[in-house]
This record gives sequence, C-alpha cells and structure tokens, in this order.
Amino acid sequence: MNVQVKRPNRLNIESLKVGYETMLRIRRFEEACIELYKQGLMGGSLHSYTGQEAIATGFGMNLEQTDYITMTYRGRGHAIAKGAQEKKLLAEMLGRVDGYCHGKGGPMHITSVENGILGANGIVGAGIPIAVGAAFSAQYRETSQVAVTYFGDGAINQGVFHEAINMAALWDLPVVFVCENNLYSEMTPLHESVKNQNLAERGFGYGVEGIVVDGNDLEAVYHAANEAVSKARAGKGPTLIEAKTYRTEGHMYGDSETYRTKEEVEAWRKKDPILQLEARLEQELADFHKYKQELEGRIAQHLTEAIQFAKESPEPNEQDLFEGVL
Amino acid sequence: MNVQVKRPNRLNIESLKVGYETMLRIRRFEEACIELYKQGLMGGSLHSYTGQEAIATGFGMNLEQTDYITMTYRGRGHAIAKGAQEKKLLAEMLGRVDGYCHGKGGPMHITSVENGILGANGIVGAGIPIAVGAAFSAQYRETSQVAVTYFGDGAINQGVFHEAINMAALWDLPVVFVCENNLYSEMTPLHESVKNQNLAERGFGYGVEGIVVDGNDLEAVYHAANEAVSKARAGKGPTLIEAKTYRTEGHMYGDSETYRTKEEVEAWRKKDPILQLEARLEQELADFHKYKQELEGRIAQHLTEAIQFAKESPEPNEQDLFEGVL
Amino acid sequence: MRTITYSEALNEALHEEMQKDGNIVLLGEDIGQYGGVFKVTKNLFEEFGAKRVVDTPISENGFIGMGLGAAMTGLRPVTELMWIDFAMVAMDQIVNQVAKMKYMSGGQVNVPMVIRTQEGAGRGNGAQHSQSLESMFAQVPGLKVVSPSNPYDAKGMLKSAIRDEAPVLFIENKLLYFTKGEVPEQEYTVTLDKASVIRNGEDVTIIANSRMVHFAQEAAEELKQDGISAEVIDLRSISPIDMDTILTSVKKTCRVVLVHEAHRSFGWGAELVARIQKEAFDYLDTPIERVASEDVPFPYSLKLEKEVMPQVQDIVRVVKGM
Amino acid sequence: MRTITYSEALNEALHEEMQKDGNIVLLGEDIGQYGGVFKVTKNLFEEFGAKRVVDTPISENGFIGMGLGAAMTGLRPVTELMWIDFAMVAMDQIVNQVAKMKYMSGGQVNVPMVIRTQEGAGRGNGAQHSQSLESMFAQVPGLKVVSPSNPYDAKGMLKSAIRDEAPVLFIENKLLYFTKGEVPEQEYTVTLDKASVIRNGEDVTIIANSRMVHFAQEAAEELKQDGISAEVIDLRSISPIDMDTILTSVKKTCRVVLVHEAHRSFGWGAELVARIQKEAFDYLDTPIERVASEDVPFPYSLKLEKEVMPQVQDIVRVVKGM
Ligand SMILES: Cc1ncc(C[n+]2csc(CCOP(=O)(O)OP(=O)(O)O)c2C)c(N)n1
Ligand SMILES: Cc1ncc(C[n+]2csc(CCOP(=O)(O)OP(=O)(O)O)c2C)c(N)n1
Ligand SMILES: [Mg+2]
Ligand SMILES: [Mg+2]
Repeated sequence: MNVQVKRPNRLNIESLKVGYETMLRIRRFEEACIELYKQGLMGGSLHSYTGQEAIATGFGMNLEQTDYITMTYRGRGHAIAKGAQEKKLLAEMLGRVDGYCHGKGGPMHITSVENGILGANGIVGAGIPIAVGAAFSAQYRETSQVAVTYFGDGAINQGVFHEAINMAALWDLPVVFVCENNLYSEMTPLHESVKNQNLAERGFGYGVEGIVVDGNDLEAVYHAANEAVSKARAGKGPTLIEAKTYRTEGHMYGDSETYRTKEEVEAWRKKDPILQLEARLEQELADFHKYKQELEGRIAQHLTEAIQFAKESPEPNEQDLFEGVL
Repeated sequence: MNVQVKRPNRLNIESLKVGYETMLRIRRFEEACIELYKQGLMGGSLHSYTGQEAIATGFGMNLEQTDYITMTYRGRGHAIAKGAQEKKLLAEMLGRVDGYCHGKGGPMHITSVENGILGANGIVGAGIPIAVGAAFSAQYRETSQVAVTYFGDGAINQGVFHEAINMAALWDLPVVFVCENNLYSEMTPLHESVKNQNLAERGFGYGVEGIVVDGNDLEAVYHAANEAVSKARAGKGPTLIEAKTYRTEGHMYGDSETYRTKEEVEAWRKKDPILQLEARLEQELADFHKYKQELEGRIAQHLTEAIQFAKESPEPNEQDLFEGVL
Repeated sequence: MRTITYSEALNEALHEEMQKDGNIVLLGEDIGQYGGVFKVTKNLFEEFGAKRVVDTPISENGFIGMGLGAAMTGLRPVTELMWIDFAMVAMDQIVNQVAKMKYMSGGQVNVPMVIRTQEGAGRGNGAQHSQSLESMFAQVPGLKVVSPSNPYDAKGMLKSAIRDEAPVLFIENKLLYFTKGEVPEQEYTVTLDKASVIRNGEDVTIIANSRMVHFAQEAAEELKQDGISAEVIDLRSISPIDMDTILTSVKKTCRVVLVHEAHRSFGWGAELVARIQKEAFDYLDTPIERVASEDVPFPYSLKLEKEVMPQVQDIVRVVKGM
Repeated sequence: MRTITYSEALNEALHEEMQKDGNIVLLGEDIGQYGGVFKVTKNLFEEFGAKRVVDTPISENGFIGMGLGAAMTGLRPVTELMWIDFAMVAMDQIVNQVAKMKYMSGGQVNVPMVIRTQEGAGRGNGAQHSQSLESMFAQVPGLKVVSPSNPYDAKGMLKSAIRDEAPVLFIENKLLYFTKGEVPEQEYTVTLDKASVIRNGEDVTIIANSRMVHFAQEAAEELKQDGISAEVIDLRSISPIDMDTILTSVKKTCRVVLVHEAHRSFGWGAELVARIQKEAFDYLDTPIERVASEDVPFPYSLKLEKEVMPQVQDIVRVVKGM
C-alpha cells in the first residue's frame, strides 16, 4: 500500500510571483482579521489560515473562475485564492450588508457563487458532498468545470467523506479532495484520531489515487494540483491529495494551545510557506527586497481600503432579516 | 494493494456436523418463515437469509455465548448460530409476547441480550458502531469478549461504517467486521455502488487487515472467523472480512427480481453452501444419507414445535404497549 | 375522469417535468432499472437513461449533499429517501446545509431541490420504518414540507415542488401508493401552500394530513349519522401553514380536532393549537383536541401498532366527547 | 453558600459520579487533556486517565453508536456532542437506535447513557452553531430531554442523568457556562422531571428554559415596577413535561407566556399551549403567548441575531399586551 509523494517541480518566476502575492494577501488578510476580532468587531469564533496559504494558493492558481470550491470555517484563504475580494470578505466578517452574504453568513459561511465559491462550512466534512454535487452537475452539463473541496485531517473521519469519495470514484466525477493535514483537529493531535501515517491512504479503498504533498511548498502543491485538476478536467475522475502542513495560530483566536509545545510551533514557523517561497524568490530575483517592499505596500494599501470599506458598510436591517429564507 | 484470500482448511467431522446442523436449522427456519409470511401471520417485510448460512454459522462456531453480535434485518440466521431458540424467534416473527422482544421488535429487530445478540437493525449500517461499542466495553471491562458485526455489501457505503472501523482500528478493539457481499443491495448490483472488486480493500485506509473468503464454503469461513476472532480476543484489534456469497431468494419476500437473470440465480444455487457441505460430508460419512434423514427429521420436529409455540403465544396487550419506553 | 394510483400520479409528474426540463435529475436508491420500491420512478430509467435517473449507493447524507451542490450549480435534483426514517442519516445535509444555504449566502443562490420520501405506519414495519417525522422538519426554517393525501394532489403538488425555487421535503405515504383517485390527463399543478377544505360542515373542523385525511373523512361520514356535521381540511402543507383557510373554518365551527400519524407530543398538531388559540381564542367553545399516535416507538405487533396509531373510531369518539 | 460556574458545577458532577462508579466513561471531542472546549471535563483526564476520558475522532454518529453498544453491555457512557447542531450528523443513532433500543428489544435492556451537548445563540456563531433543537428530540419517544438553567441544577441534574437508566439528552447553554451560582459542597441531586417555580406571582405565568429563564426573571422584575406580578417557572425538563407544576400555576394566574430560544414554530412552546389549553381551558383569560426565536436561520450579524432571539423587552411587551 503506497501513496505517491509528490516532489516539487520548478515554477517560472512569473508564476512564483503570482503565488507569492496571493499568499501574502492571505497572510495579511488573516492578520488583519485577528486585529479586527480583538477590537470586538466580529462575532463567533475566528479560525486563522495562517501557515497553510500555499495550499489554497497552489490550487487556486490552477482553477478558473467557473470552477467550484467548498471549504471550511478556515476558508478566507481559499476564497481569496479563488478570486474573492478582500473588501467584500471583510464586510462579511464584520456582518455588514456589503459582505458577500450581506452579513448573514459570517466567517464560517463565506460564499461567493459568482466566483464558484459554494460555501465555507461550519460542520466538519459537510462541504465535501456539496463539491461532489457540483462536480456531478458539471459532468451532467458537459462543461469542463472542476470542483475542489478543502477539508482538514479531522474531517476525514466524518462518514460523509467516505460516502462522497465513493460516489466521486464510482462516477469519475471531476473533483479533487484536498485534505489539509495540519496535524490537529481542534486540540486533538492527529495520532489520537487515526492510525495512518498518511491520510492519502484513505483513497485506496475507493480506487482513488492518493497523493501526499508538502503543503508548505507552493511549487509542490501547484504541481500536484495541476495534475489532479487536469485529470479531473479530462474526465478521468477524482484524486485525494493530502497536503501536510501546520497551522501556526491556535485553532481559533483565544485558543490556549496547551496541547502543543512552543518548540513544535517554532519548528514549524521555520518551515513557514511564505518564508520558504521568499528564499526561493531571493535566488531568482535580484531585486527581491525592493519587489517585496513594493508588494507589501500595495497589499497594505489595498487592505486598508478594504477595512475602511467594511467598517463603513452599514449593518443589515430588520427587513433583510426575513429575506432569503425560502 | 492486496487483500488476502483465505482458502479453506479442513475441519474435522464433528465440527462439520455441528456446522451442517446449524446451517440446516437456519435454512429450514427461513423456509418456514416464508410459509408463515404467506399465511399473513407477519407484518412488515421478510428478508431471507437463504444462501448465506455458511457465514453466520462459520462465525457462530467461533463465538461464546458471552460474545456479542449485531446484524441486519436479514438476521435470524445470525441469531440461531449465536444460540437463539427457534421458538422465541418465531414468536417474535409473529409478534407474540413470548418472542424475544415480546412482539415489539419484529423480524428487523431481533435482540437477545442474554445470548449477546445486541440487535438486528433496520437502518443499513447502523449496527456497526453498536458492535464497536460493545467491543469497547469488553476492552474497558477487561473481559476477553469479542464483538462481531454482520452487514451487507451495500452497507459498506454508509458513512458510519467508516467512522466505526476507524475507531476500532485506532483503539485495537476486539471486533470483527463481516461484510456479507451477496452482490446486491436491494435491487442494485454491486458494481453500480462501488468500483471495488474486493470490498475487503476498504480496510486498508484504516490499517485494518482485509480478508476475502468464499462465504459459501463453511470451512473457509470457519477458519477466517477463527483467525479474526482469536486475533480480536488476543487484543490485536479488528479485521474486515468480506464473505462472497449470494442470496438465492429475493431481497424480501415478493421481490420481483427483475434485476437479475434466472441463469444467474441458478448458477449460484449450484454453489449453495449446504449442497457444498453435503458433498463434503458424503465423502467423510459412510452413512451420510441416514444421518441427514435423521437430522432433517429432528429439525422438522423441533420447528413444528416452535411454530406451534409461536402460534399459541398470545399477542401483547395494551398494557405492554406503554412499557419499556424509557 | 380516469382514475390512477397515487404512485402512478407521482410517476406522471416526474415524467412530465423531466420531459420539459432537461436539468431535472433523479438521485436515489433502486430508482433506476427497478423503478423504485414503490414504483414511483417506473420506466423513467428506460425513457431518460442512466444519466438522468441515477441509482446511488446507500449513502444518503452523501447524495443529499450532492443534490445541494447540483442545485446550486444549475440542476434541479429530485432526490429520494426511500423511507423518512432514513432521513436521520442525512439529517445534517437537510437541516444544516440544504435548508440554510440560501439564507447563509445572503440570498445569492436558490436551492431548487426536492427531497421525496414516504412515511406512515400500519404495515407492521416496526420502530425504524413507521415514523411520521414531518414535524421535525417543519421546525427548520428554509424548508417547505408538504404531504399530499391523494393522487390528484400528489401529481399537482410534485410538479409545483419541482418548479419551486426553494427546497421542498415532499412526503408521501406508504399506504397511499396503491390507492386510486381521479387525475385529469391535462396539465395542471396544485399550489404547495394551500390547505384544502374537502368537506363542508358546521359543527367541528377536523384537520388532517396524508393518510389521516381519509380517516377524517370516514369519521365525518360516521358523525353525520349522529347528526354531527364535520368540516374536513386536508392540511397538505405542514410548513408553511395556511392559517387563512384554517381560521375561516374554525371561526365557523368553533371546535377543532387535529389528526396526525406523528406522535402526539411535539407534533404539528401542537403548532396548530398554538396558532388557532392565538388567532381565534374567542371563537373556541372547547379545547382543541389532538388525535395522534401515542408517544411510544412503533411496535411491530400489528395489534399494538393499531393501538398506537389514530383510528377512525378515535376521531369519532373525540368529536363526540367535545 | 459558595458560588461556582455552571461549567464547574457540571465538572463536579462528572467528577463525583466517576469517582463513585467505575463504569462511567466519557466519550467526546477534545474532552481529554484539553478538558473540553467549555472546560466541563477539565482535569478529568488527569484524574481518571485516557481509559475513562476518551478523546474521539470527529465521528459523532460512530461514537454515539458506540455509546449505545457500551451502555447495553455494562458501561454508563457520558458522551459529548460539542454543539447540538452537530447532533444532526449523529441523528440516526440518537433517534433510531439509542431512543428505540429498549422498546424494540421488548425491555430486555436499559440504555443508561447521557448525551451532553449545548445550544443557544447570542454569540454571532452563525446559522450552524446557534440552534436550539430541544424540541426536535422531545418528539422522539425513548429519550429524556432536559436543559438546566443554573449551576445548582446543572450539577444536580447531571448527576441524576448519569444515574438514570434511560438515555438522557442533557442540553447545556453556551452562554451559561461561565455564569455563577450557589452550589452546596454536600452531595445532592436534582430530579430530572420536575419543573421549578422560581418566582411566585399572581398575574401571569412565564415558563422558560435554559438561558431564557434568566430573561424571564429579568422581565418579571421589570413588570413588577408596573405592578404586574409574574410567576416564573423554569421548565427544566422538555420531555417529559411536568404538567402538574405548570397547571397549578396557570390555574392561579390564568395567563401564560412561554419563552424559548428555539424557533417559534413547532417548538416546545406549541406543545405546552396544546396541553395547557386542554387541561385548563376554562382558566385561560387570554391566548397563551409565545416569545421565541423568529422562524429564520440564525444570521451572523450580531444586530440581526439579537432581533431574531427573544429579548427581555419582548417578554415585557407581550405580558403587558395581554
Ligand atoms: C460535525 C462536527 N463535529 C465537530 C465540530 C467541531 N469542530 C470544529 S473544527 C473541528 C476540528 C476540525 O479539524 P480538521 O478537520 O483537522 O480541520 P482544521 O480545523 O485543523 O483545519 C471540530 C472538531 C464541527 N464543527 N462539526
Ligand atoms: C440508511 C438506510 N438506507 C436505505 C435503506 C433501505 N434498504 C434496506 S436493505 C437495503 C439494501 C442493503 O444492501 P446490503 O447492505 O448489501 O445488504 P443485503 O440486504 O444484501 O443483505 C436498503 C437500501 C435502509 N434500510 N437504511
Ligand atoms: Mg486539522
Ligand atoms: Mg447485499
């Protein structure tokens, strides 16, 4: 029983830059969210994507706007990499009418149908069959659309994963299952939930190719995504990709993180996907530091505007409350 | 990715006889049920076990009274092989107070806690975690009890199978998963539900050994059961056994069986587990025909008494109705 | 007019709508070549092929979720849960996903999806195959919940459900499938959210759904012998509830009996009591009565099962006691 | 008396019972070393070890089913569903298995199992983390459904639930965990099926559960300023319902307001209306009122969420309008 481990191919500099920009946008966005959360501007819980950006980005770079994704409460990174705008995301985070969901969805339910984002989900695993349904629909309508569903290492133990991947395999649906293995489901370490070393093994029982990839290496993710998405688009059915990664923030803001050591977190911070990519870029780009500075400036500016947009957006009113139930 | 295919070892004549008697008891019991059903003495649907007797028997021979089983609506065979009495089973089938469940359970919910029979189940797959819970309990209480859960090829696609087998693997629980692959889930052929050739492959993703066995060959089943049960009893965790078989009756009494050919059924009738075992016995026993005649007589007599017992047992009354809810 | 069975009426609805709209796709167990265990999808596989009539594995949470994904992306899936009891394994997708998707997305997307299923006791199917769970789903904002009582409504309402932009839980009844009724050959639909006064009366209003509508009618017939004139309302839609039709009747008769196969406690009858006493307090001459299944799991014994379920005589007795 | 939090009270109940009975085992997510996301299982892992405090994978249907198998074979599992919304993925085991096992087996076996969970809105958690679903479970014969409103009851009722031979759905409230109340150090239990009159009054009976009990008390306080004397009842048990306590109060005040966080329609309020109007019809001066969450999925926006949920002022307004 073997899973295939994908080693990185090289990306050209233009693609590296595209990926870097997206990853940095996600990182800064997530950092801004924590600030806004601390200011008491958000309800509920905030689950940061920090540390996992290469995954959403490597996949996003391989997707068209018309392709579909579903993801989790940790889903703003996926949304940004799929074309969502920061300002509408932030407005949603703050529960304002200009948010993607007019303030009714919130952080756990980011949806942007025009961008093929069929919903972040607050129920572990529940987005998986929805993506499979979108893939079914694409196949039915004979488009070449592909669906990607992102979920965690914990989610792979929900029954519905098993039901959905079996049907995807059975009907050769154009869907890619992306398990972001960040070693914890909430506060429970992976090895207390499964015996597997590699979760990609879970594909075998359904005849689905299982691939392990370093989720902190953009190039590795990009190429695995490229293969799996191309395969799906060509009508050759689903793939299960396990992207090994780590969330460097707590499960949610305020998590006491008593379940892991500072050393462990530090070790993973050294493998930060953005740091790694920067090291690559430094080799490729003579003026990397200038480039970075400019880019950071642009992103900061963009984010400041987005925050302002969100803060100025009005809260929904009682009339909105009763709309869109049926 | 390989599943292990178990070939039969030889059983000694005493064991063969024990198995044969049990299988014949089940067969005759199931035949009698169809008669009683036709007479309008039963409610609901009747799902015959005919053709699959070697499986319940091969396992039953390896279980103690204190061991546990859960099974499906097709579960009288498992119950008999686990020590249930025909008369109490039949009384239950007829909805009478002397039935195991006082007439409140019926054919789909045969339970006999004193015999470790924790319930047949009308919900596909639902008995699986219940057996895993019994195994958990045995491990917790540090007994050497084992749990066996019987389910169909269709049930393997229910999410709860996946959840339960993962936990069983994780905690090395003393449970054996027995998938009786009779090639159909209701009217849907196996290859329309899964891509697998062997359902035993479904164990791999959890690190559970998957074993394929000829479910129509008592000796093969017996030995596979023996290994798996011994392993569980020794604290070495679960096994997934796929027993390949065929139900020679319809899914339930009255099934039009339009989904399969007469030829297919005929071909499988030739592989009938009782016929096969009789061929074996004929080789071993000089007086096989006399032995068979006597045995059939004994079983018929026993069954006649059981039917009489069931028919004479009173129906429950309104007082019973409100008992045992909480 | 010709008479056909409830099952045939449903089959016609599926057939006609599928002919009209290529985006309708059926998902469910044994619905293909076999035509469904209650024959509702008979011949559809032959006519529309495996692409549009999809036999699924026994993975209800999975394929209801798929229906949602398909409904969000241009299809109009009609999914089938063979028995409503099995909806329990698909509950997350129904309650947390299908019902909430439109609202959570801020109205970005409609979910034009039908979940067909059937409920009801009376066949000795035991505790896991006899429940009437409509009231559980009616609690969930974002779902329409309907239960036709006859072939005419079955066809007309299923057509409306398929055309509806909202998710509809369409609840049939296992003991109605092979009952017959008049169904015109011409195209028609029945709106989903209107109750129907199927018998006019003066003394008491009996409101029932699904198979209990027939019990209510029989009871009304018997009450007539005793000089009691009962109005009978077929509720049709459990959610939303058509209070207008109900209140008009209640204000006339001033007495109400509610009849359902769901367990008495916490069933839809309670909701109707709450609304009627609120809207028509001064009209009520006597407490509103409920005739419903006893609060015990359905026993297998046919004798006990009958005692659990509402019977015509229970309705008659309750009305006479008012 | 010392005061401790609701969460600490629950923790003490678990601790004391586990010390007494070695067959009690806890199953749930993040309940071990971490002590549970709401700290209810704090330090239990340290004291009782991994054998008795079992962190499970995210497999709710699986581990509730395991709880049932364990309960049938000698253990007394206390399982935890982290949020009641997640009960939807475990619905089959709860509704079709746990609740029905004793009855279906003809009473052969008890199912001494507790399913702890928490519900309620008010934190901006959005549509899938804010529901109050007690009324869904109350529909199911074979389950006890309770919801303590304060630390004293939380401890006393959890102890009773653990000792009960029937399955108990024990519903906590996310916004009560860190509220404080008096809890004696001595051993005590609170019976599961008794409502509690927590404030005496003459003019109106307000019946509430869980966090809404506090809203009802605040409302009563405010009403007092206006010379209206409200009796407040903490329902405690949703199923079974303690009609005796309720009817005694209703017959005194002749006016009733029901308050719950569950959606108004088809919630437990409806069931109480149905029973009260039946048992005390002639006592009622005015329709029974319900103050409850609006029939929409819970919106994320804290402003909208507040509009959806019952507020103290809503109770005051409704009482004054009677
Ligand atoms: C069905 C269900 N069970 C439990 C939860 C509570 N919960 C939220 S996130 C989470 C952990 C998920 O872990 P994983 O899938 O690894 O994703 P990660 O958070 O690490 O990205 C849990 C248990 C939930 N939301 N839904
Ligand atoms: C959750 C659920 N879905 C559907 C059904 C209806 N149903 C009853 S038996 C059955 C087929 C099961 O097939 P399999 O697991 O192969 O067992 P077999 O009947 O062949 O022994 C189905 C679909 C059910 N009882 N429960
Ligand atoms: Mg994780
Ligand atoms: Mg089968």
